[in-house]
Amino acid sequence: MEKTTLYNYILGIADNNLILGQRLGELCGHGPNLETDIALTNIALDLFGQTRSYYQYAAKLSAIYKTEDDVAYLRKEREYKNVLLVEQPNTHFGFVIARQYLFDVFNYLFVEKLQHSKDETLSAIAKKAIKEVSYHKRFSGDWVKRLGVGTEESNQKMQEAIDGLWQYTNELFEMTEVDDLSVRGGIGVNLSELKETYFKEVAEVLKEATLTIPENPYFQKGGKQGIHTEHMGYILADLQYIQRTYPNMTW
Amino acid sequence: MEKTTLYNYILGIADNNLILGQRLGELCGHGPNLETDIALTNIALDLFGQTRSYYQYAAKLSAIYKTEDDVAYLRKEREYKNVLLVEQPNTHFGFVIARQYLFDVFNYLFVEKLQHSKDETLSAIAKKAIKEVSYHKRFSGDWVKRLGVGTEESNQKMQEAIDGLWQYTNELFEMTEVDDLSVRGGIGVNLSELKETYFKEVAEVLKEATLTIPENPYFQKGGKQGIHTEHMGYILADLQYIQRTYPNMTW
Amino acid sequence: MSEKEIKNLEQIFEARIERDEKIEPKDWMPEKYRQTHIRQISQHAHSEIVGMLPEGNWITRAPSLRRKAALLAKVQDEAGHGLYLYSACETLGVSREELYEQLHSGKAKYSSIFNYPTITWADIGAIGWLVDGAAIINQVPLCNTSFGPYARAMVRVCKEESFHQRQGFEIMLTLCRGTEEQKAMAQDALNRWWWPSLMMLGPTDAASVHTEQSLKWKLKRKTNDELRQQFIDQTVPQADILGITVPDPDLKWNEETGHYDFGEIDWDEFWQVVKGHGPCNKERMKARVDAWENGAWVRDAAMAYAEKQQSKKVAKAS
Amino acid sequence: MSEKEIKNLEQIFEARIERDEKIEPKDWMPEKYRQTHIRQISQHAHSEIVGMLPEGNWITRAPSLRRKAALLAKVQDEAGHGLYLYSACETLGVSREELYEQLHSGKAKYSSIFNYPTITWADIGAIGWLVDGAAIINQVPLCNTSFGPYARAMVRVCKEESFHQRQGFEIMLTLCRGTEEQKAMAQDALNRWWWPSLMMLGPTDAASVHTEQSLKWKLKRKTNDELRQQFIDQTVPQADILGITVPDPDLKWNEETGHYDFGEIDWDEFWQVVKGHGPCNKERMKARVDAWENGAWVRDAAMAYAEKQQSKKVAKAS
Repeated sequence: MEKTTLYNYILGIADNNLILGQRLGELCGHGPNLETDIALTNIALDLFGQTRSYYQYAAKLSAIYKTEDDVAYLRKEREYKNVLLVEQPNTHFGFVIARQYLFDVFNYLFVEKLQHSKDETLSAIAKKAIKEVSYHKRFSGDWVKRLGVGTEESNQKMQEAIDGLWQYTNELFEMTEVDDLSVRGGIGVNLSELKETYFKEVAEVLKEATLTIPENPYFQKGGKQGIHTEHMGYILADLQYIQRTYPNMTW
Repeated sequence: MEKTTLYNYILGIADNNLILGQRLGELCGHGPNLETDIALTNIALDLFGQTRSYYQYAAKLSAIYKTEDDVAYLRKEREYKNVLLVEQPNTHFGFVIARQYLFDVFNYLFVEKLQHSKDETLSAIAKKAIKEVSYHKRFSGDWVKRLGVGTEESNQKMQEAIDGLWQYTNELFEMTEVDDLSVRGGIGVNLSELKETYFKEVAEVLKEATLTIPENPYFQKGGKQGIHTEHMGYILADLQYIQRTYPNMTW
Repeated sequence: MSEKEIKNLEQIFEARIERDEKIEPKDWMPEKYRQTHIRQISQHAHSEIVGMLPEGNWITRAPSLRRKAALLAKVQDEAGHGLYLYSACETLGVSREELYEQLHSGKAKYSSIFNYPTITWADIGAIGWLVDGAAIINQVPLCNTSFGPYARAMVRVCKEESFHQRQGFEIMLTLCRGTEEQKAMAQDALNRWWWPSLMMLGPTDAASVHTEQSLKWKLKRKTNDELRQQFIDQTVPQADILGITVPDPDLKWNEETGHYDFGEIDWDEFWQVVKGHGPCNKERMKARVDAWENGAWVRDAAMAYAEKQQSKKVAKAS
Repeated sequence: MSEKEIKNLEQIFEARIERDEKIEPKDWMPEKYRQTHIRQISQHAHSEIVGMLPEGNWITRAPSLRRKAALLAKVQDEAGHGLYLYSACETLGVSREELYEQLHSGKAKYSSIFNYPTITWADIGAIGWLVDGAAIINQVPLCNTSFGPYARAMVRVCKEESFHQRQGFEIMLTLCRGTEEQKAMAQDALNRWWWPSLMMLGPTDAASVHTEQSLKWKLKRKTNDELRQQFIDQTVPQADILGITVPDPDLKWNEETGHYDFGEIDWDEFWQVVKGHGPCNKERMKARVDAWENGAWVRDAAMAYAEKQQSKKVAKAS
């Protein structure tokens, strides 16, 4: 498999972690109580840890970017490959949990498969990540139930979040050209094969949480092609602020 | 008078317009009705127009920055000299109006005096601006009364805004070293002389608006020394985004 | 009124339109004429104010002070257009509150193009160039439409829009004459906005439900497909000047017809967006509803204040 | 209990403290001891969670992934400190809700240092280096304080804080070894954080109201002025290593005393900030209150859910 394909494949994984971590980072210190604040920060830390491993690998493959930070900070918006789901704002805690859960279920299935990648580095990263991701899924799934079942207000808010974010789920399974090539090379994960399990598992948890799956048959996509929502520009403006303002320095 | 002093004196004026215009720009399309949306955009346009004239002049005096945009976009946070008042957020429409009014009364008094500056360019800018600024003050003053007198809710919200922003008024009259030098050179405005008129006029309007002046004897400062509130970094991250990400290009 | 009397009034009415006379708010008009105009003018007004959002997204981030001021002024013009279109609509006996209510509940539509995100600065150029370009083609004929207030509003709107369109083209031109990266940004914007712009001219004639009646009332003077062809014929040479490529492999000049042939439009996407499932439908509606709801106390205060001032005057006078 | 009995208990109590025995929550203690500890421990806990805000301000903008992760972890540690300090406080018979209520109403204080804004990245370094440095000097003696839960919490807190302090110093060192611009940024941060850090050690002994009693209970083992001197003596050589200058023209080594002499502290500023009029008092309190109020429905839901789960279990069991 070509270097560029592998490089792009890695970005397609790691950008999700970066941007979701960034969103969780905004919340730090503003959670509904200390315990959730600490737990969500833990998740953010795991995500950034994984991001760093992926980007360190990507930097080795890149002709342009030399370090993990170059990869993280110096691309243009159209070059970030994360799915739209992870860039959605922290509208309220229900959105934070729904976004997390809808991503975690996918991420768990994905990382589970990635452990068997022929690429040793990716496989090693996945093997390290699987425990973390499993914890994320349990945490966010528990909160989906707590908020879904808890009170009438929390049920409504959680349903609102699911309704708002559902349109971004399908993109998780969209196979790009890079995905196809990577699967054929024995390195990548076939996302289409995860889809059924994903929607089945999510449906069960939502049912247990007394929440309804929106009937909308329409889904959004674009993130994997670098066509993001209008939120993304503002995320990047903050993320890249120092690196752009003081270029070529060590921090 | 030295070139650098004049340059810094101009920034001390124009940065207020830039940052306040930027705050108003965030609101465009989100106002309580079309009429106020249009009126606030008008004010923003006036402010940016004035900013451009000032910065064009500043760029002529600067050894580093060649164009108005260099001056506007390429400085670091600590180099922006605006008062803290203008960078305060659009918390709600009461804050927008209070911020505007508390600035406009000052700005009118200031621009009125600046017309008599020995510096012909500054005097010309001021002569052009005075009509605009007079309109701004009328607009925001009318709204202070409308919201103060209107309903119980609007009175409370307006009072909340006055209470929140009052601590930033005094800084408007703080004389920096650059101000002192400029006054001595016959170019600058003696801010201390405006203070009494300012607080008298504001007190009258607030009284008419059935609003109370906070008794807090403490005021904040720092903006004129480039020590801003934590809001400023985010304002600049957006403002400078394109210029920083794509340096040295023409737009 | 008897049916005969109504028939008679209708004939006089249609004859007036035929003679290119303007219908004014106080004139008698068929109920369907009134309803159709409320629908179309308000839809047009809604498009103006929803249209402020994607462009407003770049005000704080505009790359130069000149561009920032021009963009602010443009978005402000759109608010102005909204304002006179709502006013024109109000002359037909409907309040602005009702119209907003229709927008916020999803009952009234607005132009689907504004449900696409603006993700780079070039999108601001592309919107001016393509979206305002298509809007003008749609709207110029309306300067001669039969309903007076609408026709007069459109004269002013069209004048400003053609200014916006030139401004958008100039943004694109600056990018295309800039660095490689800037040119790529312009190309990317054209790629994303081209097809939605074609869709702006409305469904194909076959699928369009309002065309015939609208032609009669001069609410339409050409069919959607004719307008679309006009837009393409006018825009492709402009892309050539810019040196960027229209993203349609089937696009080519047809010597015989004297028009450009073009590829098939993805009408599924069109209907998805119209039905509320475009990339930004939810965000746009949320932004409008939030502005309206958060502004309620302000509007209430203004009204209460006006009433208090009024009673003061009355008290003084008596 | 008779006065005599109380007197007797008090003597036994004071003797235990004298012998360096730990007082545990279930032990008898004078009411004043309880109240003083609630006040001090909660103030300390509040400082931890308010202290998350100025540093949290740079999480999204940290200049490298490594720094971002370290900063996140640090802010998380502060949440952790808050958590065990609140727990220690709760053993004295006060609920977390009451403590929050005291914070939000302004009745309880927190360290004034967190009312200063973090305006450049160097501030994150300076906070670690200076603020955590001063905190450690304040807190190390508390590892041997008389109240068991507090002393044990402090052991853990101090360990983590000295890690944070080293990390902060390392950020400063990286800046000082970087470009001119970075070094200037570090100097600027030192200029702004130096005096507030000195104030962190509390008012001068003459102005301090709690010192004597606190010394007896081992809530304090040195006076504020002694601690301040220790901080200065320890920090100035570190500034020398960094190659930046402490912003105090009166600062100089005194061979005779073996300490640094230093200039006068602006106590007016200190009291202004303590009384709620510092640069960020309003913002900090608003952030805490917003988080608490916006989280109410979440906490309610969690409680309701737990109750529902409980009743299910009970229903199953019966």
